[in-house]
Amino acid sequence: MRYLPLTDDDRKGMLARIGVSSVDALFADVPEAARRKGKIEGLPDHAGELDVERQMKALAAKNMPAGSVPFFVGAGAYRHHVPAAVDHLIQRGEFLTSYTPYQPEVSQGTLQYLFEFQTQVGLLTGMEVANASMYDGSTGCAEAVMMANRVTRRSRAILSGGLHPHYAEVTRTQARWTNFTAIDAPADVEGKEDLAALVDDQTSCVVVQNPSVYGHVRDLSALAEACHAKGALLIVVVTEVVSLGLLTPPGEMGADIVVCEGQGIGNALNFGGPYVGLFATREKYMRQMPGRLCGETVDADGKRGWVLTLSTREQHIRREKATSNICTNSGLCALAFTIHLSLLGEAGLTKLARINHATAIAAADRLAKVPGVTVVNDSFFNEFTLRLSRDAASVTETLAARNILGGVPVSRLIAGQPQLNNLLLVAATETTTDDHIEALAAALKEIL
Amino acid sequence: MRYLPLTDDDRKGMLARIGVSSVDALFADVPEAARRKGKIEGLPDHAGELDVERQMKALAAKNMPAGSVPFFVGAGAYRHHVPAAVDHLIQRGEFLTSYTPYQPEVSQGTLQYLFEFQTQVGLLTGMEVANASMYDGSTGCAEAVMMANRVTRRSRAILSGGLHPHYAEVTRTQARWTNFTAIDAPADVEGKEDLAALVDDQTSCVVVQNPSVYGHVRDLSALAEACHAKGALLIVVVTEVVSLGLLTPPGEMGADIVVCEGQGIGNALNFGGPYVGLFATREKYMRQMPGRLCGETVDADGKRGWVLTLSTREQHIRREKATSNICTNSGLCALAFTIHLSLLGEAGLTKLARINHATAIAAADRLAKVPGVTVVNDSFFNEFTLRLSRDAASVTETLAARNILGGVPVSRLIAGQPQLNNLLLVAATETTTDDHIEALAAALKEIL
Amino acid sequence: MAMNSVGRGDTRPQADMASPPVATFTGNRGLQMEEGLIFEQGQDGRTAVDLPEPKTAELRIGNVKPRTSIGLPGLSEPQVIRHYTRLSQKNYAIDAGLYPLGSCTMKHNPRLNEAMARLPGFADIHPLQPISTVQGALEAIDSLADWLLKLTGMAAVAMSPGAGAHGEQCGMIAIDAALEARGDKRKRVLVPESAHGTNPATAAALGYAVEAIPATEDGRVDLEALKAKLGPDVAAIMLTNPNTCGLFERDIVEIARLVHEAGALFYCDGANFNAIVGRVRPADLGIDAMHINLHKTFSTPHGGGGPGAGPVVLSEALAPYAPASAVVRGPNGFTLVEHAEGASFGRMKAFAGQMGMFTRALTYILSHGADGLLQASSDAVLNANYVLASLKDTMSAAYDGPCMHEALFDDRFLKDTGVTTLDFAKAMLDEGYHPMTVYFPLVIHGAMLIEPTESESKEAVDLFIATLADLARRAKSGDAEHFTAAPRLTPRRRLDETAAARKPVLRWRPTEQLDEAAE
Amino acid sequence: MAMNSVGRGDTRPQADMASPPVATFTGNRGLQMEEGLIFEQGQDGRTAVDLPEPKTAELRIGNVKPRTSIGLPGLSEPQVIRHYTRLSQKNYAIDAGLYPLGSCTMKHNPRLNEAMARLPGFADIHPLQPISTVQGALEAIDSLADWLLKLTGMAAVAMSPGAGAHGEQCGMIAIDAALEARGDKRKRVLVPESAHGTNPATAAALGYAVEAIPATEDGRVDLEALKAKLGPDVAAIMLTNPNTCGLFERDIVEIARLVHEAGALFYCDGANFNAIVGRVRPADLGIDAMHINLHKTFSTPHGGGGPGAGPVVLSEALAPYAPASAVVRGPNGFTLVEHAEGASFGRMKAFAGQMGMFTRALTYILSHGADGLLQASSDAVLNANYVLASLKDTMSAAYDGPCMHEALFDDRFLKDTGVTTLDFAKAMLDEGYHPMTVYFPLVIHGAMLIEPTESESKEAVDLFIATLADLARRAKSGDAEHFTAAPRLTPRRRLDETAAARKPVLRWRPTEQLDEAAE
Ligand SMILES: Cc1ncc(COP(=O)(O)O)c(C=O)c1O
Ligand SMILES: Cc1ncc(COP(=O)(O)O)c(C=O)c1O
Repeated sequence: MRYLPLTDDDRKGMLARIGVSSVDALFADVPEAARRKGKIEGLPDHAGELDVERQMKALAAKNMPAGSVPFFVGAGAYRHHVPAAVDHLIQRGEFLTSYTPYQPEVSQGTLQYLFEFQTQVGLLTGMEVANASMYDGSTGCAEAVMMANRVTRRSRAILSGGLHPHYAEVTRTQARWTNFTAIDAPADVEGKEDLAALVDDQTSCVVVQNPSVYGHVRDLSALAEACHAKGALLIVVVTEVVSLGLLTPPGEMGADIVVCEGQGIGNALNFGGPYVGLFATREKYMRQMPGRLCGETVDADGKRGWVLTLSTREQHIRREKATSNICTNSGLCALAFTIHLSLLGEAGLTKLARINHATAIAAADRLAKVPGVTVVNDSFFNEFTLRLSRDAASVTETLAARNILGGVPVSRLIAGQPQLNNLLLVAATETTTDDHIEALAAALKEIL
Repeated sequence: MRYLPLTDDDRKGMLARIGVSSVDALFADVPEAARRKGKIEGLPDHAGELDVERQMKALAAKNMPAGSVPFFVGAGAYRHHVPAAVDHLIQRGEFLTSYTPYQPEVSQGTLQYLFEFQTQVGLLTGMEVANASMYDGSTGCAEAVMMANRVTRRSRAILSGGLHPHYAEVTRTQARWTNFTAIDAPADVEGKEDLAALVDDQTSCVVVQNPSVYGHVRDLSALAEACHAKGALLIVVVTEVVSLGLLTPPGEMGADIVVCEGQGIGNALNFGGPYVGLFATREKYMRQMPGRLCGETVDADGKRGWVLTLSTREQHIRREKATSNICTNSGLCALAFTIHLSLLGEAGLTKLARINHATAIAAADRLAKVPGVTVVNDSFFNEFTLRLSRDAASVTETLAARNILGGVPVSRLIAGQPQLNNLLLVAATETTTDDHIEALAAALKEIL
Repeated sequence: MAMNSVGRGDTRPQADMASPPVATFTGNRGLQMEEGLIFEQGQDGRTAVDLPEPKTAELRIGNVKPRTSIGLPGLSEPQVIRHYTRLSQKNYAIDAGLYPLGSCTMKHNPRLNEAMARLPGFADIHPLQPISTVQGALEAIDSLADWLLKLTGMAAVAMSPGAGAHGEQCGMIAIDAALEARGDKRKRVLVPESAHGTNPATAAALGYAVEAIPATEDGRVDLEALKAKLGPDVAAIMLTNPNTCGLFERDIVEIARLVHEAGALFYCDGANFNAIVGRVRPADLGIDAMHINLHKTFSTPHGGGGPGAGPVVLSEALAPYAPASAVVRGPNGFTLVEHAEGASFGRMKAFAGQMGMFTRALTYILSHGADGLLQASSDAVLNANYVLASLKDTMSAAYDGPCMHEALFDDRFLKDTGVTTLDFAKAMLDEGYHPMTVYFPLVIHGAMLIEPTESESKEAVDLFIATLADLARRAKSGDAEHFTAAPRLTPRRRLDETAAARKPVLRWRPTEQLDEAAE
Repeated sequence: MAMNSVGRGDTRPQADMASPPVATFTGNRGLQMEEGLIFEQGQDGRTAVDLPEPKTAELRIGNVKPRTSIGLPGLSEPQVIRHYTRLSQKNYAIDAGLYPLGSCTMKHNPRLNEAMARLPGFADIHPLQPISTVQGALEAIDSLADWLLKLTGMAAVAMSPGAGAHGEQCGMIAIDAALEARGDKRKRVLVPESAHGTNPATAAALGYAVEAIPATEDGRVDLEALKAKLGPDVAAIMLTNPNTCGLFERDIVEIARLVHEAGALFYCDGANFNAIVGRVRPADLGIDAMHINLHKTFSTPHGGGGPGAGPVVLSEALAPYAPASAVVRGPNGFTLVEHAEGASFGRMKAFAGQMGMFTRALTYILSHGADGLLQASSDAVLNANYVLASLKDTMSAAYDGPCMHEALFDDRFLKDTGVTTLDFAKAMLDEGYHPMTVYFPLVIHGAMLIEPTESESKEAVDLFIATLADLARRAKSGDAEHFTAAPRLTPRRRLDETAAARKPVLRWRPTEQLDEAAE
């Protein structure tokens, strides 16, 4: 076995020093009944690289990569071009094969990028402080609600009808099992919902997504004021982080917690994970945040350096009183995010966002001309909702058969609401070409 | 431009310190007539990664990758499976983006692997000393002849009819323009040539390839003796380095210089380059070797370390008296070779060679059953010659149209010898499956 | 040591010659570079990406204002490459040395796994593409699930949790749901004192009172104490096995029986599954749920803190409550159940799980095969016992052997030396070793938990043992200063964690803002 | 410096605090690991590859014996990864710092180029596949050739040479062939004293008497001396432009005229083409042949010494003599001329050239475009002049500016300090800088040739300048020991090159063999 350095001679010598005659003897504590003799059945033996590569490639070949076809799928995960430098750097063994930076003297690399990550997240969201990442946006969303509950000492959260249904489900699941109440607003297809009226002095927070899952872009300042007036927090969710290159950030609209899916910067689609949750808040709530935090300090020689800090919030110190049970987070995805954003910089991100928006405008305008297609949105960033003349799920299947990945039918996200069945979410990014748009329009024209 | 860090402000400030008003002023020495105003015409402007990637992928898509089809092409370049670890390691910036180790204190990484490479080459070839690489096997072959000329102070080289025709051409070109005589033996399709009779006391060396380009494997001890009896050197060329895992090495057969194409270990096919030339000889000829040498020494603290050594042979010291003009060599390919060979180790290389041989036997036996096909060879390593019932070049084209890369027609290598037109060189490696062999056999049966 | 018995001039085992102090202008020390923050290197307008002009300047963003400034620095690509290369050079890593962090399983991360995860057929597919276009992805998930089920003997597996702690939550919710389904709401969860912090944190988040189970002298659950605590309001026990002291819970079958007898369920923390893969099927122990850290047992890289993946295997009793999304193998290919159906308790995470980790873990598993996985766990346990046997007289072992995959020491051997466990760990940094896990588990004074993993050669373990023995001798010889002043050869010396926590600086700010803040 | 004007606590510009000597047991120093040879780590039977059993044990190898033993060490994959990771950590690299090696052009190596070269459509194709199956490869070569021709204005390009020196040989053979074709065999080649060693070595290998052309005070070819040397037996001049002193040969057009008038040909060493790309077309200068180091001007990585690629552009006069293989664009796609036809002088190398370097260079060129290439050469020259202007009063400039892409200093500023150019270079290593090229060109005493390249930011160049200025002050202040004892912070201190050459040890040998040898 190529990964195992011990030789049979080694093993013999080691057993001799230990003073037992076989490795089996080391497992003497295992109850007899539970000891398996021989290998577990039904599983193949080891295989060489060439063989494994063939098996994995055979599986991969049964999928349709986004890059191989016109591609318009979004709804919480976006296909952006990631510069080659990112993947090169994150694969450096010193990043890839290191653990959580518990020994800061030999982990300054990780710690410094986490500090940079936290700063970038703060800048992007317009918030004061950010943590060192969550698993993804959806779990970050649920954690944000629990944090709001802690901060407000209340336990009623209002979830916008524009919140990504998976995020709502994750939050509802948390609510159900960790004992708070989640109130779901109805699907806000038109982007016109007004949640302010629902906020009362039992409300811990309102969770609203911008742009919404249907693509609408809204100024949330009034909602923030309404929340604050009742002592509730406003949690803003962003599932397309690139939008923050164009839109006023949630922080400037008065958000108290901002949760963001960071995948769109630095990370591939990966069929849904691993992604990276960005989590930011105001300085005053710092000690209520979940997750790791990296902070600046000095070393014994007075040199600047970084450490994990405020860990008295965390499970490994605080145990049952921790703000969250999170331990492993999304370190390497955060690094990819940080590197990609460093490559983009202010000018790059701003332009990238503009290109996304302009491409989406072109796509919306072109598709609007197809008979049987109505664009629902007045406003959007790089994704919008189409109302088709027939069931969107079957349309996407037909498109797929023609090698076009045409978008996400809303019914895929929300089951059992037939009035949503004709809705299709369509996303365009800098990777979308005029030819792609034309191909989609032409195919829709034929199909509808 | 993403690769250029200077900003316009920087440029202004720097020009001010220099005391000129524009960069143009720095080019004042360029004769007026040769100064181009504005950009060179007919060339596009800069492009982003996404755009360049699309252009390059479009080109790549017009080729037929070996891995996508049954593949039997060899004749000096072999498709072996290279473990993922190799490519990961050679892309580490510290290896990839460093220069020739002229400052040994900060180049011990490069120097140590070169020392390991030289040792591995010595072990593989059965020779005493090796250099730090040549461009490839073919240029190494020409350099070996020139070295033999220096050692023997003679200038007549005899080239075997089993030598790869490209190698022979490169050597002949060297001969023609650097003033020595290269005598070509006729194409040795059957592997029966006897060169001993041609050796006389004007002969500086005999160059023979083992396995020959037609695949024959021969014991060269008698030839070595014949050479030595006349004061000539025996140069043995190996184009498939993996064969050294199975065959008695040239050193044990009495070779004086061994030249080997190292591509087969660690390096991809790359349409012919970059490859890596292995060059080994006896200790007594050490100072006549071309190319760089890495040697062991100690540092000021007495610690073991490595440096480039014996550079008085080289152009940068010796100038017109250098043993060769080579400067840049194949460092990174040598590293890939060294890493792959370290992964293989004694057990791995030996087994790999056996697998190659066994696969080739299976292929030869299967193809021999196809009507219109005769296997020329009694002996071979992983490549053999077929005599087809018709022109091999057109057969390979027909096979390619059926998505089979069936081998190398000898006429592709040697022009103007119609008696060779029906010969096809067929190679099999550990990447060749039974299905591939079956596909080739079936296709040949239909075509012939 | 074999590696030094041949060859010559190898300097490794010699004591390093001390070099005189050298001050440099740059602050760099040879190849060890100082590097400022990325924010300190920016310039306006500079960028490391070249993008075409947007097709239109039109904005369709409703009543939202376009953003005018973000505050991100502008750098070119060479600068960014250099910056992160230099940062990486300040990190320890498995690739560079032995990383014996107990409980963390820092084993070799094969590069094949990285390559496979990056195949466009896996990396460039969207979680919401039509199911017909991701059959290979679903098959990969299903294959991995099948391996996990066969290796554990359990009935079902929930693949979506993002890491171990998330898996704990998933498993505990399933237990909650099962109890609720039978109308049996309970209040307490029992957790051994030695448990990982995520266990009590998870149980508490679900509203349970967490109660500690004490350990026996020999580091296992005190069966009598457990019996005393079990009762009708106990929902579950959360037990790590092998436990965090690196020991197999001898009485685990009995514990399972008692727990079930009391109507409670058995959550097993599977972080240490790597010790027993192929040798023990957790189902045979009687557990109801167990998360598997793919980033430990199945070697998906830790990446400086994540990402991981924490699939949870479930017993028959809990299987119905598993969350969405779930892959289902059908006659016409694979489908994905994306909405919590039937008794399913809901959803843990958007989409279908940590696919990028699944492909890596599957590659790892296929590479090892059943025989290789068994050999790996055997070697892991062998290496740990070898460390234990070799150092138990020089250092002080917390428990007698045999241990499982990790060897636990306490700080008795440092008594009266003036050297603490932390000091000892920091001295290891100077020697080129990442320390073991220290001060965990909490039940052992000055704990040092050493997990060499199966990836280390005997030669490497021998040098490690010799180094620790030398350090132990040095500590006992009275050279406390060597330890209290350590580390001295690392990119930074000891960092002031108290100062960091007292006035937290969690992000960079431009000087102007800092000045304002100071006013 | 901009990068220090914001933020706080950046330690970079402060002098580093000297730390006390620390001895370690392992010899490691924190993250700087000692590492033995791979041969010292092997064990029998261990391997890092898993291979299936061969299908047959039959041998069909004629009268050759199967090999019984090779002597290679057996390691597992984790060991090999660690070994080469550690070795890499002992290297300086562009990725990690400024690498101002004059004449070597250590510019940024974009990772996109690496990714593109690894597309299976380029990396996994065989040079002898049917031409119909490699049309994209031939098109890529043709595109690159087209760029090179347009950028140089020349008539043809031979793509196959493996590096610069190989390109020189190719160009000089073409000149030989052209002279021979007109029945005009000549004997001498003129080469400036300052030329790179490959120039005289190449000319001598072709049987020419190499004659040095002296330089003027201002570092250019002495036109009068040249005239005196030119004559009917001069075959060619080999002139580097910009020359190895970093200066543009002002009289180059006149030189070309004189050379041609004398019936000779003009070989231009194009190693420094990077200074003038897009600004000067070499054809307009009157040259006949020039190699282009793709590994310098077009940024294919140096890889610790290679591989490179040295395509040679040729004038109308030399075009017919170009070697095989050559790509030809035809009405039905591309073909490859694989046999020397017509006047072609033969073949330089097996197959069609360094394809892996072509794809990288083409990616680089497409990324820059015509505007970017021009900006790159402008910035390269600007950076070099900035260094020259900033240091000419602190150090001693060999020539007044403006220079081209590199600034040349001599050792006058070190006069009477007891510090040599080599010492000065070694002190730079401690500061975290790779030194400039030293003692080349030979014509300048204690030469220091600094080529920052366009890839360095002003901030980086400023810190470099400040560091050199500080070192120069330090040398002048009498602290010679700081230099003569340098480097002290690198993985190894000064290595004994004399001992290495006196009794060369060029490979590892097992102890037994060494003992035998000693007997
Ligand atoms: C025993 C134990 N349980 C649980 C966990 C939590 O796993 P994760 O970090 O993947 O959330 C860990 C990880 O450190 C652990 O060691
Ligand atoms: C001026 C000059 N000419 C020629 C060469 C030789 O080029 P290569 O190393 O690619 O053979 C070099 C490379 O160092 C050089 O600097």
